[in-house]
Order: sequence, then structure tokens, then C-alpha cells
Amino acid sequence: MSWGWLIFALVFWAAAYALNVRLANSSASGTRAVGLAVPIIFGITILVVWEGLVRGLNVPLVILPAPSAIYAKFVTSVPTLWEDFVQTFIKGAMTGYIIGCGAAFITAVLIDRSKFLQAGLLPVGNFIAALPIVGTAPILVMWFGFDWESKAAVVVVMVFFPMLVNTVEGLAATTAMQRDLMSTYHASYLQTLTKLRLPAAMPFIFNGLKISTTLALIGAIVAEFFGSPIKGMGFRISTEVGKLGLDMVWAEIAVAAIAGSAFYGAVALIEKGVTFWHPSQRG
Amino acid sequence: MKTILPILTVVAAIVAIWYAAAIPMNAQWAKDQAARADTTLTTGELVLDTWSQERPRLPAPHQVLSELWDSTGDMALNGRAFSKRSLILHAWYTLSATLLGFAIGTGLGILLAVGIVHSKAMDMGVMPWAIASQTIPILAIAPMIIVVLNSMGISGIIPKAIISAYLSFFPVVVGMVKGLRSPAMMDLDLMRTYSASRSQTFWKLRLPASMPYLFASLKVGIAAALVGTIVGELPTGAIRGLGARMLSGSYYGQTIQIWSALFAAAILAALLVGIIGIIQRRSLKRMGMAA
Amino acid sequence: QDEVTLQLKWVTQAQFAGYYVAQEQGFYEEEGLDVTIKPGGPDIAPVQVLMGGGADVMVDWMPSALAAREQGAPVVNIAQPFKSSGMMLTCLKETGIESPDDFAGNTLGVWFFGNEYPFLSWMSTLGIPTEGGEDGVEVLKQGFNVDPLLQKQAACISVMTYNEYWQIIDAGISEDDLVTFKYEDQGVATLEDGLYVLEENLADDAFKDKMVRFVRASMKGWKWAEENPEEAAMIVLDNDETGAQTEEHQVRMMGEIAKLTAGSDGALDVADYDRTVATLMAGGSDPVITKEPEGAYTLEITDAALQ
Amino acid sequence: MGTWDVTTPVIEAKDLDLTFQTNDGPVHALKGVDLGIEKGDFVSFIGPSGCGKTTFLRVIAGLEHATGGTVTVNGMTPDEARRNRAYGYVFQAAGLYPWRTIAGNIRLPLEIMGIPKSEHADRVRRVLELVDLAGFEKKFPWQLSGGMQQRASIARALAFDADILLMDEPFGALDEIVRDHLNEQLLELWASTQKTIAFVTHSIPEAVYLSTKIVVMSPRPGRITDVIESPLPKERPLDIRDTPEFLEVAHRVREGLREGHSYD
Amino acid sequence: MGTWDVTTPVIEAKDLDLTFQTNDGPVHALKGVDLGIEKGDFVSFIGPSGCGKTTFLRVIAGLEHATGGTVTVNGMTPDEARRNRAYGYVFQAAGLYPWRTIAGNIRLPLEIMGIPKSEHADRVRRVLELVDLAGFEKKFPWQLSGGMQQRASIARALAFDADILLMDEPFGALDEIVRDHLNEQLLELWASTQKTIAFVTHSIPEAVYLSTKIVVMSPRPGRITDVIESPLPKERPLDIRDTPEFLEVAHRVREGLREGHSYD
Ligand SMILES: Nc1ncnc2c1ncn2[C@@H]1O[C@H](COP(=O)(O)OP(=O)(O)OP(=O)(O)O)[C@@H](O)[C@H]1O
Ligand SMILES: Nc1ncnc2c1ncn2[C@@H]1O[C@H](COP(=O)(O)OP(=O)(O)OP(=O)(O)O)[C@@H](O)[C@H]1O
Ligand SMILES: Cc1ncc(C[n+]2csc(CCO)c2C)c(N)n1
Ligand SMILES: [Mg+2]
Ligand SMILES: [Mg+2]
Repeated sequence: MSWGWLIFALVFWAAAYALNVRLANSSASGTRAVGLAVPIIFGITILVVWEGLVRGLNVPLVILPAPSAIYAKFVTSVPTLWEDFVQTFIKGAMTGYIIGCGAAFITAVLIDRSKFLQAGLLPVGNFIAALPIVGTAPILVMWFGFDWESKAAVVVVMVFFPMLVNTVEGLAATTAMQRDLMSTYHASYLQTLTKLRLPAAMPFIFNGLKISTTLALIGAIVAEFFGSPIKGMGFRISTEVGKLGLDMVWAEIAVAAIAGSAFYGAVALIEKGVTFWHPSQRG
Repeated sequence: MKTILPILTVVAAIVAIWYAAAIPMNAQWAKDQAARADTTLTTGELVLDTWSQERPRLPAPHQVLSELWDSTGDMALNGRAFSKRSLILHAWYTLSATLLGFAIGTGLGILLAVGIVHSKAMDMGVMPWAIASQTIPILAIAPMIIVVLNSMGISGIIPKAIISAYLSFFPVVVGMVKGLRSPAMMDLDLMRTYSASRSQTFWKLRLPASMPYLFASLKVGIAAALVGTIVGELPTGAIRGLGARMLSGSYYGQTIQIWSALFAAAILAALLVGIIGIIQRRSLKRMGMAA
Repeated sequence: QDEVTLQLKWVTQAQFAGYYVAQEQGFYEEEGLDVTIKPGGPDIAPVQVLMGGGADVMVDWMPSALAAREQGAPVVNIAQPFKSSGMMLTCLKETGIESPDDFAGNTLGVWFFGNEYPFLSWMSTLGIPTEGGEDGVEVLKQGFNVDPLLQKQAACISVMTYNEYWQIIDAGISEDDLVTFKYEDQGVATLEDGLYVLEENLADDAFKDKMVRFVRASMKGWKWAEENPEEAAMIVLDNDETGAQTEEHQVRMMGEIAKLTAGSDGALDVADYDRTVATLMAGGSDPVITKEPEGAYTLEITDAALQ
Repeated sequence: MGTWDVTTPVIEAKDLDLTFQTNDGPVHALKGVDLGIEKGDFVSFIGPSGCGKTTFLRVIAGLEHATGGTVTVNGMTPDEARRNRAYGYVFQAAGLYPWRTIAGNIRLPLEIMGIPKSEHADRVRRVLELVDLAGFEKKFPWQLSGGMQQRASIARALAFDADILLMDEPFGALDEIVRDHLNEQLLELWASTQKTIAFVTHSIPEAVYLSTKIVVMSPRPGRITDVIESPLPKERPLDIRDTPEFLEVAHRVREGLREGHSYD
Repeated sequence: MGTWDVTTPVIEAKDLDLTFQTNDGPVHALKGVDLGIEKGDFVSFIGPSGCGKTTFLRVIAGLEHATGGTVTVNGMTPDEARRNRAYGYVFQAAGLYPWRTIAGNIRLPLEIMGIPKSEHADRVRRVLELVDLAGFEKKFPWQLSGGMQQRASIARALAFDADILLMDEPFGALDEIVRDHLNEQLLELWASTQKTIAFVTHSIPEAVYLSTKIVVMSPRPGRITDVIESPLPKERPLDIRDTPEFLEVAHRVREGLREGHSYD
């Protein structure tokens, strides 16, 4: 054990924490620069503390590599990481996300029209949501083959329910007066949908879309544990764990975290544009 | 009655589609087997065969149900409800870890949401990392979590519950942040005219206003917690719980066993979500929010 | 009583019958040991558990143990209850594959997670690239079961003599419909289930003594299991907490396992070791291990145990 | 109690009852309401808060369904009339959609009723000028004062030319001057288009100034206590409010109202 | 422009400016507003819709922050005053919490201000009687008519005894009779408690009847065009509204208002 590293990590953490609190409460806290700086400082803090702990406690590489080791691996493996990223994120996760969220949205709109279908399908939707990926993935791999199609199918199953629940809830989120107004115009079902219920549902729909971004990535990666071609983030992770290449494992995890956060951020940005009128965006 | 009929209709439709789908899904195998045995099948034989294979690609509903019954009700009737072969016992293992994980996860999620809504530093600093945390494939780090916890002497239900909490806290955070921010400007202004403290504004305005969001997130959260527990059952040696059953089913190619464990998990989840739905209806009614 | 924790490589099954028998028959207790057996699984790297302090001794295959050693995880083989390899590659006859020369252009299912080394060595010995293409083979990461063969997603898949092979048979494909290549027959067999500990622990005499007693009791268990396969299988079943294993399958597995443990008294045969190392290092441009391992095994424990 | 003549009325209520079921017992909002409104009538409803004015308007609009009696609009049920887009409705609260600008909110009924796109800009401009909100097209509702929001919602109801206007306290949040101005504008519009208008107000002078018929209601359960046919001419300059006829009608309305209250 | 004397005012605004930034350019809501309000004053604000009355009240309450000039309340900044719970505020819209019953909504400030539980029931009963809503304790807001909701929100502001009352068109949605009644009640309350009241209204008679001081505002950017000290005595029976003094003041207010409008 080397105390120097441990104490360094502790001091760094305390200092960064104090800095962040000052920044967030400062007059500049509304600015974009501070909005970026705070999470970055937070992240750097985590990395420094991590490095300090790993070095200070002499944690073996096969248990937890230090960020510096992960970074070194990262820069030397960019081509592999890119290939894996395309396979898992672009082909698997994105396809599944679009199909799954789209299907859930359409289902929500369809069953929204019929109380009967709603009463019948929502409980069944609960059912689908609870199908654990551990069970569905082997079946879907058996049905759709080893390549990314089965990963997309797993993602579809995973994102469907959160999206469905949120959309259904959102479509119900209008006030009586807003609906009455539409009645006085004798607006058709479709008009009420496009001009009132969908705009009013947007905050909820984006809730579902945001939750689904992270589910999609996890789903695509985990599904690869159950059979895959010899590329992909999940394949690499499970293979490298077996080889004790923990630095590569964490490099893949870093890619996942960066891609996932960027994906989430993009959806959140669109949300800001679409639901600018909602109190949660104004306040 | 009013709720049962639609569900029955939908279920009936699904069962019908399911039986129909089983035919093309399993036909190839039936034909191959016939070819290997040098016989040909009539259409009727083919259909019957696709519904009764031992290792079908898609087991027929009655196969799943009978396996489910054999490993639950039937065992219970024989007084073996809690034998190792009984799904009831495994469902119980999973349920207990799920409930603990859900409690930890929602507790943490609500706390985080409260912090994020009240502290700018947390909003800016924590939210991006909470998001990043969810993009880390849990199955990849679950073994490490378990190894680390193990070396700290923690084992049993706790590691599973932690993984389950890890998956369930996020939907709760996202939903609750939105919900706690949902009061209109005027509602907040009213609180400001009373010079209400932050905690008063929280308890009397933000929390009640967030109720619809809370329940929506709880429903997603409990389903996520269940999935988390089952995922967590793999790197703990996959010896107990529905996850272990799915895995061993998968390992030995027992499609029907996977499906029945899957169904057990889904039934469990439907029950849990249903319970939250009941609580939701009750409390929204008490709050005058049910229409 | 001294406590020992054993980390298995895979789930509870007759592959590990010797240890469960030693446990149930009281052989460990006789040696003054209190043994905890931890089942493994698809997501458990035994070396990691060992390094993390979660176990004292593990069951692992030599290729992955040696690879781990080169990665800086100093594990040492202290005993080798399995004499021969049970690994095979089995193909559907209808694909037209008759010998390894026909592999090119086909899709082969392979286990990863540290179990891919024997396959990779074999392919590089044959000079077949594993990146696909005309003269190469397309490699699939095979899941837990034999579905890829049944669903015809792969021409050949990896199987063990004692497990997956019989699942294919049980599924209704007869032995006549299959073409099977044993690694043993191809001259690329590597050592399977051995017992490994951390090198630093071997410096401790008390630990060494514990291991001596552990290996002695375990081998007694193995020999008992070889002689009483049916009872051994039942003991395994009793220890299976998932309740998913079947008697028929475990009894048959025990029978096949007995063939692999036969001929081992627990001591590592250095010739086998050398052959394994040679196979692993023969991997052309991308060998599994790059340099001759040193101190990767010790005969001290078995020497003491078998006195 | 209503006094009416023989021509078929545009809106006709016969022995109307409406009871709400609430968590602590039924609320009788309307009881035995009889009323006929002729084409081209301008009918004001006045009565204490909570007497059922809004409820009655909603029944006419087919937004609420009577638990007894009948209503017809143009000889149809309210629902059918609604389906024919027979009326424009101004709610008691503005109820603008927050995701649309003011102009967007006014365009909403035009889009729904399939009025040609080319006319939209023109109509929006015209009604915004009418309610004195020119220049606020691009603002969002929450950027407007309460009265401005109310005016925007009036503009929204005027943008499509319905034959019947149902207006629930449209000028409640406006000052006297704007109110006078809008009163004049509304009278002008009514006179030139022969619309039928049902108008809820709390202001006695406003009711008398605007109406051909004033309906006085009493509280729970809401009943019609008086229907006053206005003796005032169709041409009404603002200073008609100082004439003895005007003051007499106003007095009668006030007396009718007062009866409905327990105090004073 | 304001006329005031030397004693330190309870509320004092000096050269107040407020500009909103919106998606299409800045909106000048208040410009160069000077005003002093003495303890025990009853000040009415009247002015065209959108002229900045609500904004001014919000600045006093510390809900909005001036972009220029200063305001003090009891010698403190509005924020400090707010922290001392110096005032009760009635919003232009009722703003009841939908998950609380009417009684629950009225209890809300009592709970927050830590008023002993034992007093709650009593206070709720008293203020509900004051606004004539006895019997509606257990109803939820959406089960009440618009005017009833507005009255409930007045009751909520009266339930705790703040020294300053800021009321934004509290009686906008009420009929004349209830309005007269509540006007009397409010005057009585004011006389017996020496509260300071700032009151936004659109009704000229109401403003004149209630106030010791009437502030007339002109629209965008909101300015004070006239401050009228009422010559009426403190005792004000309802029929004071027919006296010449009353009519004269009303006339002056109407003239001031008219100036602020472009038309007529
Ligand atoms: N949040 C806001 N953002 C932008 N502009 C605003 C905002 N709030 C008010 N305004 C503008 O400020 C001006 C004054 O508004 P205010 O609500 O004070 O008017 P008011 O005198 O209370 O009118 P009314 O009698 O109709 O209630 C208006 O032109 C309005 O459009
Ligand atoms: N949805 C509802 N559920 C239960 N009661 C209701 C509902 N809507 C209205 N009421 C009750 O019906 C009665 C009449 O209400 P209505 O809104 O028609 O009054 P109003 O005459 O428009 O009053 P105001 O002038 O205050 O707007 C009231 O006592 C009210 O409490
Ligand atoms: C994902 C996965 N990885 C590896 C193996 C291989 N494996 C580990 S232990 C063992 C002995 C036989 O049961 C075998 C074959 C597998 N089956 N599934
Ligand atoms: Mg009303
Ligand atoms: Mg206002």
C-alpha cells in the first residue's frame, strides 16, 4: 500500500468538490462553459480518485486496471474498437432502437384509440417488459441468427415497454379544457391526435426515448454474450474477460459510455427543442 | 369483468398467432427429421409434430404451460413447493433480491432526483454520469462487482440486489426529475409568497405534483429491477433463481424450460407492476387526481 | 479444521464429480478440511476470483491458465486430475465436410471466454485463417448450447465428449449424420481441468500443507467417482441447486468423464505439459502464449500427496 | 318560465336537469331549465357564481350531457350540432395551447376545419386586430398577461365564422375601456353577421347593453328565475347606458340577481 | 408623478424598470415607476390589459426582479420581506393545487407557516364563510365553478393574517352581487385590521369604492399616469357610490384610463 497516492486522491477529490460547488452556485452557473465544466470536473475527479486508489492499494490489473492503462490500451486499439462500435452500436443498437421505439409508439397510438385494446394490451405489454434479456437473448439469437439482427431484436424487446408506457401516459396528459376545445371544433380523431395529444404527450414520449437510449446499448452488448460473430463490443468484452485483458474490457466500456452519453445527449437536445414550452424546460 | 374480457381477448389472439407461428418455425426440423428417417409427413402429422417437439425453436403454448404447471402447481400439490426443482422456490429467490434491489434502487433514484432538482451542482455534475453509468453493460461489470464484494466478504442476496438496484435507479431518476419539475410557475410562485422552505415546497408541492411521473417510473423501475436480479444471478454462479433456470435451460438446449422460466419471470413482473398500479389508483384517487 | 474454497470452471455437473464426492463422502473432513465449492458459469473467470481473494484454488483449463499467467496473473498448476482432452469439433455430414481440409469456406462455432485457445492453435497448425474468406473459416462465438448446429447456422460446432455431443444425439440427430474431430486425434489436445493456485501462496508452508491434503482427498473422490459413476452422478444432482439437471444426463456424463480422468493419479505428466505448451506456442503469427512459461506448474504438492 | 314565441328557436332547452356525482354526494347543477333562443338573438346569462351558467353553456355545446330533459340546436341534438361545427366557444379560462404561438393558436380551428391555407394569415390578422393584439402573433401564451390571453382566446373563437357563438365570461379579465371597446366590436359583428350569441357575464351593464334577451339564474340547483326581453333598439351607442330604459332593465336584473343570494 | 408625504412608506418603488427578454425581442413591461404606499393604505391599480399591473405586484412580492430602480417593502428588499412572510398574495388565476381539497388548499399556508394544528379547522371555517363557500370543504378544485375557485384562492390568502395583501383581480370572475358583498367584507376586514392592501382591478367603481389611493397605469411600457387620493371617508356604505364625490373620482379615473388607449 502506498499512502502517497491515497492521500493525493483524497485531497484532489475534496478540492474538486469544493470547486464544483463554487462554480455551480456562482453567477456564471447559467453559462454553457460552466454547464460543461462541472460534469467534466466531476468526471476527472472520478478518474483521478480511481487512479489513486488502484495505485495506492496495488489493485492487480486483472481485477481493475487504472485509467492510465485503459487509456494506453484505448489509443492502440482504435481500429478494433471502431469495428466493434459499428457492429454493436450502429447496426445492433440503433436499428433496434428505431424499430422498437417506433413500434411502441405506433402501438400506443393504436391502442389509445380503443379502450378495449388498451385494457387488453397494456398488461401484456407489462409482460413483455419483464422478459429478462438473459432469457430472451438466447431465443432471439436462435431465431435471428448470430449477426446484428438478433441483437436488434433483443433491443426491440427491451425498449418496447418503457416507450409504450410513457407514450400511453403522455397521450392521456391533456386537460379537460384542452380536449373540450377540440370537441367544440368537432376535430377528427386524427386532428385531435396531431394537434393536441401528441404535442401534449411529447414530454412523456421523450422520457421514454431517453430511457430507451441506455437500454438499447446495454441490450445490444449483452445479447452478444449469447452468440455473435467475432466482432462487437459485447463479444470483445466477454472474450477479453476470459483472457484477463481487463484494460481492453474497460476500453470497450469507455466506448460504450461515451457513445451512450452522446446518444442520450442528442435525444435530450431534441427534447429541449420540441418541448420548450413545458414548465420543466422553462423553469 | 370489464378488465378481464379485453385481456382474455388479446391473450386468445396471441395464443392463436403463437400456435400458427409455431408451425413454420418448427417445420424445418420436422421435415429434416423425417428426411433423416426416410419418411414423409402428411400436413396433419407435420402440424402435430411442430406442436410437440422436444427441442422446438418455438414451443407451443400448451408445452410451456404444462412445463410451468409441472414445476409449480403440480409440485406444490405434492408438497414440494420449495424443492430445488420447483420454480416457486426459484421465483422466491429472485423476488426477494428484486424487492431489495428495487427498494435500494428507487430509494437512491428518488434521493438523486431530489438532489438534482435542488442543487445545481448535482444537476450539472451528477446527471451526465448517471446517464453514463447506464451505458456500461452491466453483464460486463457484474462479475467484477461480485468479485470485489466477495473479497469484502459480502455475498448472498446483496450482490444481486445491488445489480438490480443499478438497473432500476435510472428510470426513477429520469422520471422523478421530470416530475419534481412539473409544477407550473404559478404553483411555485405561490410557495414563494409563503416563503416556504425548500423542504416544504418539496413535500407540499413538488412531491404531490410528481405522483403521476413517480408511478410511471416505478412501473418501469420494478421491471428493470427484476431484469437486473436475473442478470445478477449469472455471475453469482447461476445456482439459484429464475436466471439460473433460464441459463441452465439454455445450456442444455431445453427451450421449453427457458420459456417456462421466462414466463414465470414475466408473471412475477406483471404481478409487481399490477400491485404498483393498484397503489397508484388508490393514492391518485385519494389525491383527487383520478378522473 | 482448515477452510478451503474451490472455484469451479463451470456449473455444477458431473465434470466436477470428484470434488462433490470428496465433500459428500467426508474425504475432505478426514483430511481436516472444510471445503466450500463455488460453481462457475458463463460469466465467471476463475482466475479473477482467485486474484480477488474469492477462492484458494480453482479448476481451469491449461491454455487459459497459461495465458493468464502471461497476462500477469501468476497461477500455478498443482495437480492434473484430467489426463485426456474431451474437446471435439463436430460437423453435420450433409455439409460435406470429411476432413479438416474441407473446413475452408465454412462457418465453425467456437467457445470463447478463454476456451478458444485450443481451437485457434489447431487452426494455425492447419494454416487456416480464422477471418473468413475463401480459404479461411468463418468463426462464430458459440453460445451455451448446440443450437447453431441444429439450426444449421454453423457447419461445425465445438462439443465436449461428455456433454454437448450427447445433446446433439438427444436432439434426434444420429451419430451417422455427424462427422466428429477429436482434438486428441488431431494431435492438438491441450490439458483440461487442472487445479491451480496463486504462486505467492505456495511460499506459505501452511497453505502448501492444506493443498496437499486437498489434492489427496480430491483424488480419492475422483477414484471413488470412477468406480461408482451412478452414485457419483446422484451426489452431483444433490448438489445442483438449480434443480435443472437430469439424472440420465449426469450419469452418462459421469461415464464419459471417467474416461478422461482414467490414467491420472493427480500428478501432472510433464510430457503432457510440454505438448500443451508446444501446441499453444505453435500458433504462427498470433500464438496463444509467446514465450515458454516458467514455474507454471509444481509437482511438489502431488509428490507429497501421493506418498 | 321562459317567454317565447312560435317560430322554431335555434337553441331550445326543455325541462333540463343536470346532476354531477361527486365523492361526497350529488351536486344538482341545473334543474327544470326551459329556454328558447331565436336566430339572431343575443342572449346574456347572469347569475351568482356557481349557479350553473357554464354548465348550461356546456350542455348546449354538447360537452356535458343532461341527466334529464332535452336540448336541441338547429333542431339537432347538441352532439350533432357540434359535429356540424355549428358554434364557436370561448371558455371561461383562456386555455391556449402552450406549444403554439398566439397566431398558431388562432390558426388551430382554421387548420382543423380545413379552411384554405391562403386565408389563414388574413384571418389571423383580422381577429387579432379586433381584440387589439396586433404585434403579438409570435409570442407564446405564457408571455402574455391574463387579459391578453383571454383576448387571444376570443380571437380564436372568432377566426372561423360559426353561426352560433357561446361565450363564457369572455371579458371577465379586461378593464372597462377595453371591455367597452370589445363590447362595441362584438355588437357590430353581431349586427352585420346575424350570428346567434349566448353570452355569460357577471356585469349587469354589459348584459343589458349587449343583449336582446337577458336570462337571470339562481343558484344551486341552477334555475332560470327571469327572462327579460330588452326594449332597447338594435342600434346602441355607448351612451345608451344613461337612458332611463337602460337603467330600468338594469334595475330589474339586479333585483332578480339579489333574490338569488342569501345575504343583504 | 406619485404624490406622497414624508412618513416612510410600507412599500416604496423608485424609478422601477422591468424588461422581459422573449424569443422575438425585449418587452418593456415597466418603465420609470415611482410609488409609495403607506401603512394602512388601500391602493388600487387600474390600467389597460397588459400594462404591467401583474408585473408590478410580482415585483413587490419579490417574484420578479426589476431590471432597474429599487423597491423596498417595510424598508427591506422584496426578497427579505417575502422571507418574513410579510404578505398574502391572490393570483389572477386561482391556482389551487388539484390534489388538495378546498379545505386542504386553505390549510396549505397554515401548515407551511407553522400555525398550530388546533387553529386550522377554525380558520378554514372562518375564511370559507367570508367568501361564502361553507360546505365546499371536501370538494376538489375541478368540482367548483370558476368563480368559486377564485373565491377559494382568496380564502387561502386570508387564512393567515399577513399585514400586507397583494390581490391581482381577485373578484374578476364574480357577479356583481357577490362582488359587492365581498367588497364590503374586504373593507370591513381592512378597517378592523389596519392591513395594507394593493389591489388590481378592472372595475372603476370597485377601485373607487375600495381605495384610499387609485393608481392609473398606461400600457407598454407600463407607466403610472395618475395617482388619485380618494376624498371619500373611511366609512363607506354601498350607496356611497351614488354621491357626487364618488362619481367625480370615477370620472377622473375613466379619463386617465382612456388616455392610455389608442382607440376612441
Ligand atoms: N414571462 C413573460 N415573458 C415575456 N413577457 C411577459 C411575461 N410576463 C408578462 N409579459 C409581458 O409584460 C407585459 C405586462 O404584463 P402583465 O401581466 O403585468 O399585464 P397586466 O397589467 O397584469 O395585464 P392584465 O390586466 O391583462 O392581467 C405584457 O405585455 C406581457 O406580454
Ligand atoms: N365536474 C364537476 N363535478 C362536480 N361538480 C361540478 C362540476 N362542474 C361544476 N360543478 C358544480 O356545478 C355547479 C355549477 O357550476 P358552473 O361551473 O356551471 O357555475 P357557473 O355558473 O359557471 O359559476 P361561475 O360564475 O363561478 O363560473 C357548481 O356548484 C359546481 O360546484
Ligand atoms: C459461453 C461458453 N463458454 C465456454 C463454454 C465451454 N465450457 C466451459 S466448461 C466446459 C465443460 C463442458 O461443459 C465447457 C465446454 C461454454 N459451454 N459456453
Ligand atoms: Mg362558469
Ligand atoms: Mg394581470
